[in-house]
Amino acid sequence: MSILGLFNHWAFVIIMMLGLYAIIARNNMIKKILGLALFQTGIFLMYITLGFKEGAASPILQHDPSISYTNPLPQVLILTAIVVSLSTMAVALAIVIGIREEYDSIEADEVAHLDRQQREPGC
Amino acid sequence: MDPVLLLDVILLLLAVAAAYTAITLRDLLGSVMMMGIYSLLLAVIWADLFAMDVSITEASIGAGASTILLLMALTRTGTRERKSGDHSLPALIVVVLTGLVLIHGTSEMPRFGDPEAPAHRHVAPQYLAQQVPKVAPPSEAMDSSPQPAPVGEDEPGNFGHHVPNTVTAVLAAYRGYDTMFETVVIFSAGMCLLLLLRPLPRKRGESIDE
Amino acid sequence: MIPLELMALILPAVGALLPWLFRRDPKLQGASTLIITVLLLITVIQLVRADETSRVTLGAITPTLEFALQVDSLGLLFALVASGLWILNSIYSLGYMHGVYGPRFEGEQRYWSCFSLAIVAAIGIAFSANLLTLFLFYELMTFSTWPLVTHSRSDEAKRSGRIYLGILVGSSTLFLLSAIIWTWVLTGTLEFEAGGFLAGSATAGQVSILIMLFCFGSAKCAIFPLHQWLPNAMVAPTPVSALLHAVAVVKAGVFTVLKISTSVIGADLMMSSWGAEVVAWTAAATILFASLVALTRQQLKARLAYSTIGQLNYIVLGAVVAFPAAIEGAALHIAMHAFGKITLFFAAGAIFVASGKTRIDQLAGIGKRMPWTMSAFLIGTLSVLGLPPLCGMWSKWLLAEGMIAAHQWAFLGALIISSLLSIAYLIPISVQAFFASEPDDTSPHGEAPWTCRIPLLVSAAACLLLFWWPGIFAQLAGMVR
Amino acid sequence: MSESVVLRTIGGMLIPYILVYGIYVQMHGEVGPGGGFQAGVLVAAAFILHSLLFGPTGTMRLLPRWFIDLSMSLGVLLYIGTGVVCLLQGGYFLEYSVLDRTDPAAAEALGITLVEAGVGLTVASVILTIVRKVQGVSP
Amino acid sequence: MLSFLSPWAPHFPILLVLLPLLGAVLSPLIGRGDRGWAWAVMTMGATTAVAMALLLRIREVGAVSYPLGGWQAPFGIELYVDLLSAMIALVVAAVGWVVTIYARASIRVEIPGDRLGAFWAVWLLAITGLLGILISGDAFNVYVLLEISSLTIYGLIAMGRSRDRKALVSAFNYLILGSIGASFILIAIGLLYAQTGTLNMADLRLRLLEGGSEATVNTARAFLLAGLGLKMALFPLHFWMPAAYSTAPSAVAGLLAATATKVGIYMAMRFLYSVFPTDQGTLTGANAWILCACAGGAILFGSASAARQPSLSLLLAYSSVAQVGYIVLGLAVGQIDAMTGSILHIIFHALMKGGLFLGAGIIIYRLGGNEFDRLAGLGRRMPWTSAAIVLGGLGMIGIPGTAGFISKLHLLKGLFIAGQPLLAMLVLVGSVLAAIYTWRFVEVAYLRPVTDEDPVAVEEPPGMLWPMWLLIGSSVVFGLYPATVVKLATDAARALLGATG
Repeated sequence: MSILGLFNHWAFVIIMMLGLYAIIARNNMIKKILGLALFQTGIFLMYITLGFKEGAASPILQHDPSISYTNPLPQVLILTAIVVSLSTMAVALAIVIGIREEYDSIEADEVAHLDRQQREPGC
Repeated sequence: MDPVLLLDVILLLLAVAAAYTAITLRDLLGSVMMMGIYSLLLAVIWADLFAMDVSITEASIGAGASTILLLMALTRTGTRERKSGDHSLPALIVVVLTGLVLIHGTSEMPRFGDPEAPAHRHVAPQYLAQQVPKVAPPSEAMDSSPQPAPVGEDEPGNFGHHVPNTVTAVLAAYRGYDTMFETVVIFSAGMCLLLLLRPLPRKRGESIDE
Repeated sequence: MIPLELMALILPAVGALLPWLFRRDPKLQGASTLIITVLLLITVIQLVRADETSRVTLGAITPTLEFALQVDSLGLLFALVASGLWILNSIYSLGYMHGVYGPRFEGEQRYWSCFSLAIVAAIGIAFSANLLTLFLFYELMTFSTWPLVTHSRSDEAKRSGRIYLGILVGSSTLFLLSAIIWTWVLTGTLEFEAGGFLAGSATAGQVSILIMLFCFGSAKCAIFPLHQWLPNAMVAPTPVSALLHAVAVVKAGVFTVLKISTSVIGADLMMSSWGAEVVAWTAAATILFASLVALTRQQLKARLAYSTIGQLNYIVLGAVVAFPAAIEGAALHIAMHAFGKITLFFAAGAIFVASGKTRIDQLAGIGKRMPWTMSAFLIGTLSVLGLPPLCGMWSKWLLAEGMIAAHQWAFLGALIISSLLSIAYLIPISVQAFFASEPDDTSPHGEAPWTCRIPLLVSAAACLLLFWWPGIFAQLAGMVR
Repeated sequence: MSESVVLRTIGGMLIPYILVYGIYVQMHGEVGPGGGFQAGVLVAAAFILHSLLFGPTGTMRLLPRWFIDLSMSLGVLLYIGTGVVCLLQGGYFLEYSVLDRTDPAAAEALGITLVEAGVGLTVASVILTIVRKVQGVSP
Repeated sequence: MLSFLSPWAPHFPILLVLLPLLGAVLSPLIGRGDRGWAWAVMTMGATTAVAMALLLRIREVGAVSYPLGGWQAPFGIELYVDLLSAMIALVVAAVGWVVTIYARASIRVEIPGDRLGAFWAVWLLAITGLLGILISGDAFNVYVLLEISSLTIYGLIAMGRSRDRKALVSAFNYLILGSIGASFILIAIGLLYAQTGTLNMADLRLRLLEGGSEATVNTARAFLLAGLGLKMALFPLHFWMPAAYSTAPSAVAGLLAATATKVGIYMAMRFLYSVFPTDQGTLTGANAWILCACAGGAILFGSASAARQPSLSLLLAYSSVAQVGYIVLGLAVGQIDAMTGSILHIIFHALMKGGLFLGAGIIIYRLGGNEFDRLAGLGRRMPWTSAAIVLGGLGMIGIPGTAGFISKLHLLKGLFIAGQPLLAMLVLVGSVLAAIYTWRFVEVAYLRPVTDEDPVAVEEPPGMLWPMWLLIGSSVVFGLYPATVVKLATDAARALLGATG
C-alpha cells in the first residue's frame, strides 16, 4: 500500500510529461493539440486523487449518517477544467483549420519555413 | 490489497499505454481514436475513484464531444503527419526536468485516499454536511466587510434534502460563480469559432450556412 | 498676477507657439519672436531689481518632491545672459537663416519654436529650486536643441545628432540622474540650499563619488572625455552654434556644476573631498588638451569650438576648487565668456553668409572686405583672451586670484599656459585677415546683411562696455561667493 | 448524409432516446450524478447524429440557426438573470435563498435548477455551433 | 458624493464584472455594423464608471469583500477588492473604453462585417475576464477567468489573418504556450489545495503560515511563477509576445499591450505577497534573485532587440518586454518605494504603450503597415500621429515631465534604498537603450526625406486620433501632476507589503 501510496501522482506526472513532450517535440499541430489535452487530463487525475477518500462513497448524500463521502470540491473543479479544455481544443482546432487554409500545411516547421520564405504579409 | 487501488493501478497503466500510443501513432485518425479510448479509460478511473459526475462528463465531453470535434477537424486538415521531428533532445530535457520537479513536489503529498488529508478536513466537511454558514444580507453590510449571520438559522442543511448530490450543490450553489464563468468559457469558445471560421464554399448544395 | 519667475517661463513658451500661429506670414513671425525676446529681457531685469523673491510651485510628485522655481543670484546671472543674448541671436538668426537657406526655408516653424523651447529650458534651469526641476529642464534643453543641431537633415547632421544625443542623454541619465536619486536617498530632500545640504548625511567617499557623478553627469559642460558632442555640433547653422556655445547649452552645463558645487555639496565639502580633486585635474587637463587641439583645427568654427571647451573648463575648475574668489570668477566667466564667444561666432557666421568661407586659411585679407565684422572679431578675440580693456579680463582675474588663494599653483599654471596657447590660435586669424594680402581668385563680396552685422557689433560693444562697467554681472557674481 | 437505410432507421430510432436521456440527466442533476453540462452534450449529440444521418437540411428545419444562436446567449442570460434577480430581491448575487423567503431551502433548489437549465441550454447550442463551424456545414 | 448610489455600493465589485459580461452576452443579439460598436462603447463606459465608483468607495472604507451567493468565505467564493486591484481595474476599464472607441474604424477594415457581432462579444469577454481576475479572491476562480480572457485573446489575435496570415501562427503558438502556463497555474493551485484544503486566497495565506510541506509549497510557487511568467511575457518566456502583438488587429494589439500582461503581473503581486508566506514582506533569496535575473535580462534583451526590429509594432512589442522587466524588478525587490514604482509603472505603461500601439495602428490603417521603410518623412505626412508616438517614446525613456519618469524615479529610489545600486544602473542603462530605439523612429520620421511614391500628406482619421492622444496626453499630465496617483500607489504598495509583515 505504502509503496503505491503515491502511484497516482507518478501516473499523472507521466501522463502530463507525455503530453508536454508531444507539444514541444511534435511538428504536427493536431498532435500538439492532442498533447495539450493529455497534459490537461494529467492535472485532472491529480485533482481527483486529492478528492478520493478510502472507503468513501461518491458524494450523493444518503440518509445513513455513518457513510463517508469523497471530497466533492476537486470533482467540481475538474468539471470546470474539462469544459475549459474542450473550449481550448475547439479554439485551437479553429485556428489550425485557418492555418491549413492559409498555408496548406499543419506542420509547424513547414509553416515557419513558408513565413521565412516570403517576408511580405500574406493575403 | 484494496480492490479500488488495484483497479486504479491497472486502469492507469492502460491509460498511460493508450496515451503513449496516441501521441506516437503516425496516422492522426488512429491517434484521435486512441485519445477517445484513453478518455473512456479515464471515465472508468473516475468512476472507480467515486467521482460519478466527473466520470459522466469525461465520457460525454472527453470521449464524445472532443472526439467528434477532432474527427471533423481532421476532415478539413488532412490526417497525415509528415515523418520528421518526432524526437528532440531539448524537449526531452525540459520534460524530464519538469517531471522531476513535480515528483519532488508531490513526494510529500498525503498518501492515496488518506482520510486525514488537509483537503478532506478543512472546507469539504461543511459541504458534505451542507452546513455552510451565510453572511448577513448586503443591506446590513454597508461597511467594507460583510458580517457572518447568526449560525444555525438554516437547519437542516442549506438545501433541506432537496439536493442530495453535493457535487451539484457545490457546483451550482456554493461555487455558482465559478460555474457561471464555466458557462461563459464555453460561450466564449462558441463566439470565438463564430468569429474565426469562415464557412466552406457550398458543396453539392448541402451547406446552407449563411 | 502671474509671478515674474513663472512669467519668464511662459514668455518663451508662448514664443514657441507663435511660429505655428503665424506660419503664413514670416514678417509677423519674426516680429512676434523679437517682441517676446524683449519682453523676456524686461521680465528678467524686473526680477533682478525685485528685492524679495518667492518660491513658485509648478507641480508635485510627493508633498516633499515638487517641480518648483526659486530665484537666486547665480540663476539671475545665467538668466540675464541667456535672455539678453537671445535678442541678439534672434535678430542674427533672421539675417543668417534667410541669407543661407532663403526667405521661407523648410522647417522654419520647427527652427523658431525649438529655439524658444531651448530658452524655456535655460530659464527653467536658471530658476530651478531643486535638483528635480533642474533635471527636468536640463533634459528639455537636450531634446529641444536636437532638432536644431540636425536642422540640415544631412547624413552628417544625423551623425552629429546621434553623438549629441548619445553623450548628453547617456551621461545625464546614467550619472546625473543616479547622483540625484542617491542624494535624495541620502538626505531625503533635493531642495537647493546656499552652502549645500549634503554635509553630515554622507560619508567622505560617498561625497567624492557624488561629485564625480554630478560633474561628469552634466556633460553639457564639455569636460573630457564627454566633450565630443560640441565640436560635432558644428554642422548646425551658426546661430544655433551661438546658442550652444554662448547663450544656453554649454552655459547650462557649467551652471549646473556651479549650482551643485555651491548649493548641493557646499564649498567646504568640495574643498575637502578627493572627488573634487579628480574633477579639477580632469578639467585642467581638458583645458590644455582643448587648447592644443584648437591649434590644429583649420575650420574656423572647429577652432572656436575647442576654444569654448577650454573656456568652459575654466568655469568647472573654478567651481570644483570652490574657493570664494574662484567661484565668483567662474560665475562671472559664464557671462563674460558668453559675450566674447558669441561675437566670434556671429563673425564666423557673417563671413560664411557674405563669402561662403569656412576655413581659416581662406580668410587672408578678408578684413578689407568686411572691416566691421573683422574688427568685431578682433574685439571678441581679445575679450576671450582676457586682455584689457575687455570684459573677459575680470573673470580670468578672479579665477586666477581664486587659484592663488587656494594655493593651486598647478591649476594656475594650466590657466596661464592655455591663455598663451589661445593667443597662438586666435590672434593669427585677425592678423591674417587684416595684414595678409588676399589671394587673387577670391570672388568679390561685401559685408553680411545688417541683420547679421548689428548683433555682432552690439555684442562686441558689450565686451568693451562691460570692462568699464561690469556692474550688475559683477554684483550678481559677487553675491554667489 | 448517410445512404444506408438500416443505419438511418436504427439511428432514427435511437435519437429520441438520447434526447430523453439527456433531459433526464438535466432534470435529475440535483438528485443523482449529472447536470447541465452532461445533458447539454447529450442533447447536442442527438442533433449531431440526426444531421449525420438525414443531412443538415432536415436538422435545420427542426432547429433553425437563429434559434441556436439565440439560445447560446439565452443560456448564459438565464444564469446571470437568476443571479441578478437574487440581487434585486435584496440578497447577494446568486444568493438563491432570497428567491422565496418563506422556504429558503426550496428556493436554493429552485435557483440550482434554473442555473443548471441555463448551463444545459448554452452547452448544447454552443457544441452544435462549434461542430457546425468546424465541420464547415450546418447541422 | 456617491450617496445616491449607497444601496448599490456593496454590489460595486460584482457589477464591475456583470456589466461587461452582460454586454458581451447581448452583443451577438444587438447585431452588426456600428450598432455593435456603439453597444460595446456604452458597456465599457458604464464599466469604467463602476470602476471609478469602486475606487472612490475603497478610498473611503478600505478594502471590500463580496461574498457571492451570501456564502461565507472560505466556503463560498468571495470577491476581494483593495486599492491595488481597484486602481488596476480602473486602468483596464478606462483604457478598454478608449480603445473600444478607437477600434471602430480599424475593425471595420480588419474584421469581416458579418462577424462583427461575435467580434464585439469576444472583445468584451476578454475585458470581462481581465477585470474578473483583478477582483477575485479565490484562487481557482482566478484560473477560470484567466482561461476566459486567454481563450478570447487567442481568438482576437487570430483575427489578424485578414491583414497578415502570420497572425494565425502566432495565435496558435500563444494558445499552446498560454494553455501550458494556465495548466501550470492550475497545478500550483492543486498543490496548494492539497496542502491547505482551501481555495480562498486569504485563507490559503493563514493556513500556509501554519506551515506545511516545504517541497510542495516551493514547487507550487515555482509552477505559479512559470505559468505567470508565460502570461506576462517575462523574459525568457516572452517569445510568443512580439509575434502576437505585431500581427494582431491594431486595436486588439492596443488593448492587449495595455491590459493583458499587466493583469498577469498583478496576479504575481497578489500571489507572491498576499498568498505565499514571505519573511518581513520581502521575497526569500532564491525567488527574489531568479525574478531579478529575469527582469534584468528582460530590460537589457528587450530594449536591445527593440532597437533592431524592422517594424514599429515589433519595436513596441519588444519594448514591452523590457518594461515588464522594470515592473517585475520592483516587484522582486519588495521594497516599498520599488513596489510603488512597479504599481505606478503598471498604470503609466498601460497608458503610454496603449497609446503607442494605437498610433502604430493608425499608421497601419493609413499606410497598410508600419515597417520603417514606409515611415520616411512621417513627421510631415502624419504630424499628429508621429508627434504622439515621439511623446510616448519619451515616456518609455523616462524623460522628466512624462509619466515614465515618475515610476522610474520611485523604482530607482527603492533600488538604492534596498542597496541594489547595480540594479539601479541596469534600469538606467535600459533608459538609454530606450532612447536609442525611440530615436530610431524619430530619425526615420523626421530626418529621412519623403520618397516620391509616398503620398505627401495623409489624412489622419480623427476618430482614431483623439483616443490615442487621450492616452498619450494623460500620461504626460500624470508626468507633471502625479501627486494623487502616487499617493494611491504608495498606499497600495504599503498594504501589499504590510499584508505580509
